Amino acid sequence: MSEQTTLTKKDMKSDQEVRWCPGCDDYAILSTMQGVLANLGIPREKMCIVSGIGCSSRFPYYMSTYGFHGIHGRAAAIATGVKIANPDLSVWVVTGDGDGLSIGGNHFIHAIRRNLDINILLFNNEIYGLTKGQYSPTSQTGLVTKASPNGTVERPFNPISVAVGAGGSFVARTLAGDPKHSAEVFTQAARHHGTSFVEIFQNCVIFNDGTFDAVAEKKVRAERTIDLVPGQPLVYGAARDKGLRFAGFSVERCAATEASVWDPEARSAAAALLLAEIGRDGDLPVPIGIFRRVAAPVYEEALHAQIAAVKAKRGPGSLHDLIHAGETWTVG
Amino acid sequence: MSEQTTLTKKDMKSDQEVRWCPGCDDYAILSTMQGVLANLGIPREKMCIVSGIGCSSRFPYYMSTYGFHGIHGRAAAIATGVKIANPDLSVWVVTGDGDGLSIGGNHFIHAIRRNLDINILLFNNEIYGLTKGQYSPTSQTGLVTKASPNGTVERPFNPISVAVGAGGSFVARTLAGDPKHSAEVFTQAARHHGTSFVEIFQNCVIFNDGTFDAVAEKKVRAERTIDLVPGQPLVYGAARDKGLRFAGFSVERCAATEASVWDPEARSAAAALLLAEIGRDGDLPVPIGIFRRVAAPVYEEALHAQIAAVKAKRGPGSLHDLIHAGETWTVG
Amino acid sequence: MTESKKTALDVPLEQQETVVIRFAGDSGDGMQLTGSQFTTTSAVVGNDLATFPDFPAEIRAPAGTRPGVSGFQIHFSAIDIHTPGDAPDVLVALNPAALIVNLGDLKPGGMIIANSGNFTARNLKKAHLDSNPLEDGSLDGYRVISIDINARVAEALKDSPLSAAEIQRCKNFYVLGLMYWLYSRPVEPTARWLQTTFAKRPELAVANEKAMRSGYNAGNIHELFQGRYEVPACAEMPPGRYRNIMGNQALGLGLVAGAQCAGRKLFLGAYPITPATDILQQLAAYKHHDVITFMAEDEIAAICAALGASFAGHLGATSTSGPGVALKTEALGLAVMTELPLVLVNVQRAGPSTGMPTKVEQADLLQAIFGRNGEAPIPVLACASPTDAFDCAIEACRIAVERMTPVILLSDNYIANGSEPWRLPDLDELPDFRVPFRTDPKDFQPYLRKEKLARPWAIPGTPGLEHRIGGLEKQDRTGNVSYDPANHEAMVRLRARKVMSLAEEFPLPTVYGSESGDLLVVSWGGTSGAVRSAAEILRRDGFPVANATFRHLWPFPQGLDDLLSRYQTILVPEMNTGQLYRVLRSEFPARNFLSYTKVQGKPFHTSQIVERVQSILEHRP
Amino acid sequence: MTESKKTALDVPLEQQETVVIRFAGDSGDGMQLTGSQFTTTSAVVGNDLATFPDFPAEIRAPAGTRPGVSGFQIHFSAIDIHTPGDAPDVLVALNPAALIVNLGDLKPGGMIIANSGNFTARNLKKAHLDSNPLEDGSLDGYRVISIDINARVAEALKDSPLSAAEIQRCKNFYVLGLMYWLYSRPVEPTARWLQTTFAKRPELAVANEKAMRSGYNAGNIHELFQGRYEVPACAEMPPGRYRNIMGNQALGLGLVAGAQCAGRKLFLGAYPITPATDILQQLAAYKHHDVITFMAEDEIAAICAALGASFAGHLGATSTSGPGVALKTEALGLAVMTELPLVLVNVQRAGPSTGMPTKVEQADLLQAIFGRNGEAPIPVLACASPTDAFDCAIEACRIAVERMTPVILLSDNYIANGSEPWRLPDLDELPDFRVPFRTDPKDFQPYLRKEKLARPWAIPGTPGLEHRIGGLEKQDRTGNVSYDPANHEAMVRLRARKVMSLAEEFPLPTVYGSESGDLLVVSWGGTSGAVRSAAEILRRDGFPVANATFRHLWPFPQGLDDLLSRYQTILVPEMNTGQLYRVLRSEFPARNFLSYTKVQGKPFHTSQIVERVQSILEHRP
Ligand SMILES: Cc1ncc(C[n+]2csc(CCOP(=O)(O)OP(=O)(O)O)c2C)c(N)n1
Ligand SMILES: Cc1ncc(C[n+]2csc(CCOP(=O)(O)OP(=O)(O)O)c2C)c(N)n1
Ligand code: SF4
Ligand code: SF4
Ligand SMILES: [Mg+2]
Ligand SMILES: [Mg+2]
Repeated sequence: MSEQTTLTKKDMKSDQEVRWCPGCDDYAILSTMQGVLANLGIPREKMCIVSGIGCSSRFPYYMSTYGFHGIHGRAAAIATGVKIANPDLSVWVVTGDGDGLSIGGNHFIHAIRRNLDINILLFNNEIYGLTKGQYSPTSQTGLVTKASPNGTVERPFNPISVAVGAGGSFVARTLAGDPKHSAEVFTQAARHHGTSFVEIFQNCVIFNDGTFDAVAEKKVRAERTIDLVPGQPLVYGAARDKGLRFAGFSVERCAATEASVWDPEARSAAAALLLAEIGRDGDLPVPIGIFRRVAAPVYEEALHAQIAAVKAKRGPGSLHDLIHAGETWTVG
Repeated sequence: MSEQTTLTKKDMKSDQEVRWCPGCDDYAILSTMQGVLANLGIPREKMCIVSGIGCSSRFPYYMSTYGFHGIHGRAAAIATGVKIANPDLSVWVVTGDGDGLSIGGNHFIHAIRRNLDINILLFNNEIYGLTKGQYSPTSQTGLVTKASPNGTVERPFNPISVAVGAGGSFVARTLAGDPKHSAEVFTQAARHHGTSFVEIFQNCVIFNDGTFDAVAEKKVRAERTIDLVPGQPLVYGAARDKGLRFAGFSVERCAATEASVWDPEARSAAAALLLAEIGRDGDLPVPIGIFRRVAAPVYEEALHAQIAAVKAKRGPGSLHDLIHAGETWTVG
Repeated sequence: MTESKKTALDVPLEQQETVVIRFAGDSGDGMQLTGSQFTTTSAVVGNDLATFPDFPAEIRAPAGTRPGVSGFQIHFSAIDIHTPGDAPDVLVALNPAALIVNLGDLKPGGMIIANSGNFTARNLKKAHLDSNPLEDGSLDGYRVISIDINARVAEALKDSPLSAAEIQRCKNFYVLGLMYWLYSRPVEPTARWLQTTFAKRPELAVANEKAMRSGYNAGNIHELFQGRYEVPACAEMPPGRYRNIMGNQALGLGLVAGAQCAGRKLFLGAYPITPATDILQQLAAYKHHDVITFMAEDEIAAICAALGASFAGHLGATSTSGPGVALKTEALGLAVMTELPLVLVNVQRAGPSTGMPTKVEQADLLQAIFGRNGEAPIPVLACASPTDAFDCAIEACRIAVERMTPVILLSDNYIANGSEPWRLPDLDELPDFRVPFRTDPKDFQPYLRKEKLARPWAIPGTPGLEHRIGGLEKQDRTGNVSYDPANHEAMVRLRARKVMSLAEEFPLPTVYGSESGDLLVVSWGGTSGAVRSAAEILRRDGFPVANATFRHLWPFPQGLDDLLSRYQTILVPEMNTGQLYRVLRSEFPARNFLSYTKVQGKPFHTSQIVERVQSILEHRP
Repeated sequence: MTESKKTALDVPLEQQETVVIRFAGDSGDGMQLTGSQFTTTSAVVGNDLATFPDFPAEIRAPAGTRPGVSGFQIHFSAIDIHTPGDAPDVLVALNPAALIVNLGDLKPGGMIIANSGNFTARNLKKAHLDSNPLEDGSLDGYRVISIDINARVAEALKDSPLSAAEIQRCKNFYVLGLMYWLYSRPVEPTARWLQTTFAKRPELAVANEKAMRSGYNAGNIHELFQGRYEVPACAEMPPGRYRNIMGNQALGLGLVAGAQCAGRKLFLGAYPITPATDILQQLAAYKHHDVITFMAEDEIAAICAALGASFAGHLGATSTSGPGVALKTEALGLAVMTELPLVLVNVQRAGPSTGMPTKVEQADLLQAIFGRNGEAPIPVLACASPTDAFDCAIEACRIAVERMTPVILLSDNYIANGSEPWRLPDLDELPDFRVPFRTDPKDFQPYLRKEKLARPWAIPGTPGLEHRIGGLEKQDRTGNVSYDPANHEAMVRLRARKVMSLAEEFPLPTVYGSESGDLLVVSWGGTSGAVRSAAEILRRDGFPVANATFRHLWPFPQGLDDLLSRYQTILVPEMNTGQLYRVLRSEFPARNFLSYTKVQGKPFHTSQIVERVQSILEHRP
C-alpha cells in the first residue's frame, strides 16, 4: 500500500480540457467531487472512476485518478469486475439518467442488489444530453423534446424508489447546485459500506434548462427541499421553522417542533419510499439527503471470504492435482 | 371483432405435448391459466402470450392462443410492440425469475414504468431451471447449486419490492400450488387496467425442490401465508383468528379482530413495501394476494390518444405533402 | 464605415463551373443556417449542389475553442455533381478557431474570408494560437479578405431595437449577404424565408435582412474583392419539382413511403444514437402519417418491440448505428427464425467501439452480412447518396414484407448529414407491394411457403389462425418446434434460399463508362459520390475507366460475376480496411480486385480516387 | 433365473479392432453413468477411446417418452481413433423410446440389447409405437438380444435390503456387467468405484456391484450371445499418465492453467447457457486455485465485469454460446479499443437464434471473425478435440496477455461433451508467459507500444500511473481521446497489425499424408476427428489424400497459402453452410476450395467424409 499523502482538490484534476457546455451543472459536481475525493484520505492511485456514455459519463477524463469510460449503460457491470478484482480500490460509478436507468437499468439494480462496496452517482438531468435532448426515463410526462414533439406520454421512474425497491443499502439525493450538500452526501456515500447510490438533480442548461428550478433554485431551495439527516428531525425552511411528520402511511406538514425524527437506518424501507414519493409538483418540500443507510452483506467481501474459507479448508489448490483428478491410468 | 364465444378450459389447450418435468409446478399454473383465460370472455384469437426463454417460457406452446416464444429476457419488450400495435389484444407475458429479473430485468422495470395494459406472470422458482439449476437473482443467500458449490453469496431481489419501486400499478403474489388463489389473482390481473405483475411461487421439483414448502405447503399454508384482499382485514390462520396490523413503519401480529384493513389502492406504496419485506424466514405470515392496485396512465392508450389528437388537429397525413414539404423548386 | 456606392459593374464578373464554399464559425454562430440558406438559394437559381455539415463532436465545447467549431460545406455547380466537394475554394471563418481547424482543407491559393473582429487576443488563446494568423504571414499563399464583421453589423444595425448581443447574432446573415454578392445570387429567397420564419418577431426578420443586405452591398467595395463570380444554372438536371434533402430525412421519408406501399402502419422502435437519432426524431413528428415511434429503453427493446409489432401486423423497423446493431444482433436472429418483416437501418459511424461517433466510416458491412450466430442470412442494401436513401428504404420495406424477412439497410454519417437536390417522386410511380394478411383458416400452416418462399403473415386477432412462433428450430410447414436433423438442414437451406434468391430479382448495377476494359471502380454507400465524380473526370480526361455503384450487397445480383469479368482490374475504394473487397474476393475468386482504403472518419476526396486510378493505369503492363 | 454355470470358454472369443456401443435409456436410467464407467474401464485396459453423450433436449420430458431418451456412445479401440464413431455396432436400449429414437443410427446387422421388461403396452404407447418392435418383425436384419432386465435385477437383488424401486435403479449396472462380459473387460474398476462412491451407503455399493456381477454372469449364457469379443489395448498411445476428459472440462482446466502461466488470477464472468454452462460450474469449484467466478445478470454484464477485472489486473474470461456472443459483441469492441486481455469462449450450438440448443453446429465462425461494428480485429482459435481444448485455452490466454487483446476461442457442443483419453501434461512443459504489470511512472504512456505491439498493462492501485481508458478513439501513445483523422487511420491499422502479425508466430497446421497432391481435406473444430479418421482410412485404402486441422482461424498462419498451393483441390467439410470455406476463398483466392457441409445438429460421420473424398477422387479429370 502506498503511503498516505495529503491531496488537494487541484491534485484531483486531470490535464484534459473539460468539454461540457458552459453553464452545465456537471462542472459543479466535478468540482465538488474533486474536493471530496481529495479529502477521503485515500491515495489517488487507489481511486477508480467508471462511467458509461453520456455527457455525465465524460467525468472520468477530468479526474486524475484511474478511470474507465465504458460503453453505454454498462458502467456498473465494469465496476463490478474492477471491485471484485481489487476490493482495495475506492470505486465510483458515474452515470446519467439514460446511461444508468434506461439502457443500464439492469446492471444498476443488480449492482444495488449485490451491494458491492462501490458508489454510484447518477447525474439526473431528466434528459439524454449527449444525443442532443431526448426525453429519458426520468423526464416528466409531457416533456416536449425532438423525440416527443407532442410531449412524452411516458411515466417517469423515481430513481430513489427504484433503488429502494432493488434493496439499496444507501440511497441519497442531492443537488448539483448545492456543493456543500453534495460534498456531505458524497462523503457519506464514500463512507458507507456497500453500494451507495446518489441521485443528483443536475441541470442541463441546453436541453432541459430549469427542470429542477422550482425546488433547486437558490432562492426557493430552503422552502422547497428538506434535507434528510440521520437522527435529525424533518425540519426545513429558511427559518427552519417547518417540519414534516408521518401520519400512518402518509406524510404531512407540521411545525418544526412536531417534526418526525428521520431514521434512514430503520429495518423497513417503507418510510424512505414514502418520502421518495414526494414529487416536485406537490406542495410538500422535496426530500434530499439520505433516504436509506443500512448495513447489509457486501458482495465482494462475502465472495472473498468464501474463497478464503475454501482455501483455508483445502489449502491452496495445486494445478497438478487438478489435472490429475479423477480416474487416471498409465500407458507405457 | 369476432363474436364472443364461450370457451372451455379444454379449448385453451394446444396440440403440443407438455414437456415439463413430472411434478413441476408449471403444470398447475398452466391448468389454472387455461381455466382463467377461458372465462375472461375474450375470444381466443384476441389473446397473445409472449415469453422469453426458460422452462416457464415454454408456456405459450401449450396454449391454443397466439404465442411468441422470444429470446431470453426480452418478452416484455416484444409484448410492448405487440400491445402498441394492437391494443385490442389481451397480452400476457410469461417469464421466470431468470428471464424476467436477471437478463430481462431492464425490460421488466420499464414495462412496469410505462404501465402498458399487459399482464406479467413471473414463475419464481428461485432457480434457473432450463439450464439445469444455477442460483438466480431470487435465490436465497447460501443456496448451493452447481454454480455456487459453496453457497451463493448474493442477496436476492424481492420481486414485489422491485415492481413496487419501479412504480407498479398492480402487484400481486400467488402460489402455483393454490389454484383457487392463483385463478383469483390472475383474473384480477386481467381485469386491471395497466401492467399487472404477478409473482408466482413455483416449485422446481428437480433443482430447487421445496424452497417454498415452509410457507406454501398445503399443511402450513393457512398459518404461514396471509392473503391480501382489497378492503378486507389482514386476517389469516386456518381458523382465520390471527391478524396483522401496522404500527408505524412496522407490522405486527394481532388478533383477527384488531387486524388492519388492507388497502392496495392507497396513494403511497409504502405499506405494500412493508408487507413485501416479510420474508419466508421470519415468523410473520408471508403475504400473498394483491399488494398494489392503483390507477395510472396506460402507455399505449396515451400514445394512441396523442396520435388521434394529432390526426384530429392536422387531418390524416398526406405522403405527397410530406415529400413536398419545405422549400421546393422546379426545373425544366 | 459607410456602404460603398460603387456598383457591381465596377468589378469583373467571372463564370465558374463549380464552386465549393465552407462556412465555419463557432457553434453559436449559426453556420448551419447560413449554409442551408445559401443552399436553398443556389438550388432556386438552378445549380446542382451537395452539402455536408461538420458538427463539433458530441458535447458543446466552450465558445471560441477548436472543438467548438461548426462548419458547413456547399458544393454548387453548373454541371451534375455527386459530392460536397473536396477542398473548398472559399473558407469563411468567423473566428480564429474556425480558421485554424479548416485551413488545412482549403485549396492552395483559395480565398479566406475572415471576421477580423473576432481575432482578439482572447479568441486566439482559446484557439491555442500564439500569434494572429491574419497578421503573422502564415496565410501567405491564400487570398485573405479580412473584414471586421462585428463592427460592420453593429454599424448596419445601429438603429435596430435589438440589444447589442442580439445584433451580433445577425452576423451570419451579413456573411450570407456578402457571399450572395460574391456569387451573384439573389437575396430575395432568404428575405422571404426570414419574413415567414420570424413572422412573430418581425424585428428579428428586419434586422437579419438588413444585415444580409449590408453584407451584399459591402461586396461592392472593390478594395475587398477583385472580382465577382457567377455559377450558371445546371442544364443537366432532369425536369421536375425538387427540394433539397439530407440523407437521414430521405431515409425516414422512404420508410414512411415504404410502409404505405406495403399498406401497413410503420412502427419504428429506436433508441437514440448518433448519427441515426434524426430518423427517430423525424418520424416522431409523423403521427398523422400512420407512423408509430417507440423510443425504447435500449436497442434490444427497440428491435424486440419492432418485431412484436410486426408479429401484430405493423411493419416493424429499427434505426441505429454500429454499437446499437451489435446489441440487436441476437434479436436479428430471432427475426430470421420467426420470419417476420423487419427493416434495420444502420447509419454507420467511425468505430470500433464508441470510436468517433460524429465521424463517417463504412466498416459495418461484414457485421451486416456475417455478424450473427448461426446461419442467419439477411439481405443487405446500402444507399449511395442522400436521395438514394429514399428509394433504398422503400426497397428494404418491399423485401421485408414480400419475403417475410429482416432486411438491413446501411447508410452512413456522410450520407445521413449530406444533402442534395431531390427530384420529388411522383407518388403514382411508387411500387405497390401490399401483401395481404392470411385470414383463411383452411389449411393454414404458419410455415407453409408462398411465393418468394415467404411464410404467411397471420396476425393475432385473426380467428382460427392461432399459432405460436419462436426462436427454436421450426418444423417445415407446421412451425412446431423440431429437433429433427433433416428438418434442420432443410430449414437452414430454405432460409438461405429465401434470401439468396433475391439475387434473381436484384438488378445489376448501372455501369458508367465502357462495358468492358481495364478498370472498373466499384463503390458503395458514402464512397459512391467521390467515385462517380472521379470517374467522370477521368473519362473526360481520356482515361478508360468505368464505374458502378452497388446498392445490393447481399446477395449480389445474378450476373455480377459476368459483369465483373469484363474488366481487367476492379478497384474497390472503401472507408474501412477493405470489407466489400473481402466479400467480393470471396464471392468472385476469379476476378482481380484491388482494395483502396481510407479510414480517417472522413470521406474520400474525388481527387484521391482520380490519382489512385491514374497511378493504376500508368502502371499497367 | 439362476446364474448360468457355463463359462466364457463355451463361446468363441473374437478379436475386434474397434467397437462402438450406444447405451440408451430413459433420463432416469443412468445411462451417462453406465457409459462413463464403461469408458473408464476401457481406458484402464488400454484402449483408445472417444465418447459422446446425447442428452435429451433442455427440459426433462416425461419418463418413457421419446424426448426423454438419454444416450451415451462410446468408441473404444485397439488403434488410434478420433471420433466417438459413426454408427454403433451395439445399441443397448432400456425402453421402447430409447430403441426407436436410436435405431436409425445402428449399423445394418448391428446388435440390439433390449430390456424386454420395459416393452410394456404403456411404454410402447408413451413412445408412440403401435406395436412392439421386439415382436413385430421390424427389427429383422439386426441381432436382437432381448432380456427382461427388470426381472433379472429383481431376482438378483431379491435379498437386498433396498426397496423394489431402488433395486430397479440398479438396472444400469446389470447392463454394464453384461457389456463387460461381452467385451471381456474386468468388473473390478467399477466395483472399486462403487465402493468409494457409496462409502456412506454401503448397501447401494453392494447392490449395484451385485447387479453388475449378475449381468456379467448372465453373459455366459450362450443362448443370449453367440460369441464374445475382445478389443486389445491400443499400442499407439504415447506413454504417460492419462485420464479421460470432456472438452468443456479440458477447456476449463486450460483457462486455469493459462492464467497460472500468465501469473494472473483468472476471473470468469459468465451467464449460464447451454452448452457452455459447465465451464462456469467447473470453475466455480476452483476457488482455491486463484479462480474467481462471477455469475452475472446477463452476458453483457459478464463480459463487462471480466473486462473490468482485466483492467484491475486479473485475466478476464467469459464463456458462452452463440446468442451470448451476440450480446457480448458491443463489449468486445470495447475490449479491442481499450486493449485489455480477455478470453471469450464460444461453445457453439445449432442456430440461428435459439435454434437447437443441445445440438452441435459450427456456424459462429464468421461472427467470430467479422461480427463486430467498426474495424475490430480479434484473433480466433478453435479447438479440434476435447483434449485440444486444454492447449487452445492456454494459447488463448497467452495471446491475450502478450498482445493485450481479446481472443475468441471456439469450441462446440460436440467437443464440449465428447471425451477422450488425455495424456496429462507435465506442468514444467507449460509455457511461462508472465507479463509484468507496468509500475514505473517514468515516461509512462498508456498507449505506448511494447513488443508484439502490446500496450502496457498498468493497473489501478499503481502510484503514478493514473490514466483513463475508454471506447472513444485513442491518440497514439497518450491514449487521450482523439478525433484526428490521421491518428484514427494509424490506430485502426495498428490494432489490425497487432492481431494480424500473429500470423508470423502461428505455426502451420500439421499435414497428415503427402505434402502435395490432389486433395487436402481441412477441418476445424468438431469436424476434425471425422476428417482425420476418414483420411487415415482413405490413405490406408490407397487414396492419395492429405488432411490438416486448423486451430488458428484468424489470422491464418503465415505460409498457409503456400501450403495450400501444393494441392489441386482443398475440401472443407463443415457443420455450417461453408463459413471457413468462404473465408479461405477470400484470403486465398488463387486456391481451389470445395465446400462440403452438413447442418443437422449432428457431427459428420467418418464414412461421409470417406465417401465424399472417394467421389471427388473418382471424378478427377
Ligand atoms: C449502445 C449505445 N446506444 C446509444 C448510444 C447513444 N447515447 C450516448 S449517450 C446517450 C444518452 C445519455 O443520456 P444520460 O445518460 O442521461 O447522460 P447525459 O448526456 O444526459 O449526461 C445515448 C442514447 C450509445 N453511445 N451507445
Ligand atoms: C442469451 C441467452 N443467454 C442464456 C440463455 C440460457 N438460458 C436459458 S433459460 C435460462 C434461465 C432460465 O431461468 P428462469 O427464467 O428462472 O426460467 P425457469 O427455467 O426457471 O423456468 C438461461 C440462463 C439463453 N437461452 N439465451
Ligand atoms: S448537453 Fe446538457 S448535460 Fe450535456 S454538457 Fe451540455 S448542459 Fe451539460
Ligand atoms: S427443471 Fe424445474 S422448473 Fe424446469 S420443468 Fe423441471 S421442475 Fe419445472
Ligand atoms: Mg441525462
Ligand atoms: Mg426460474
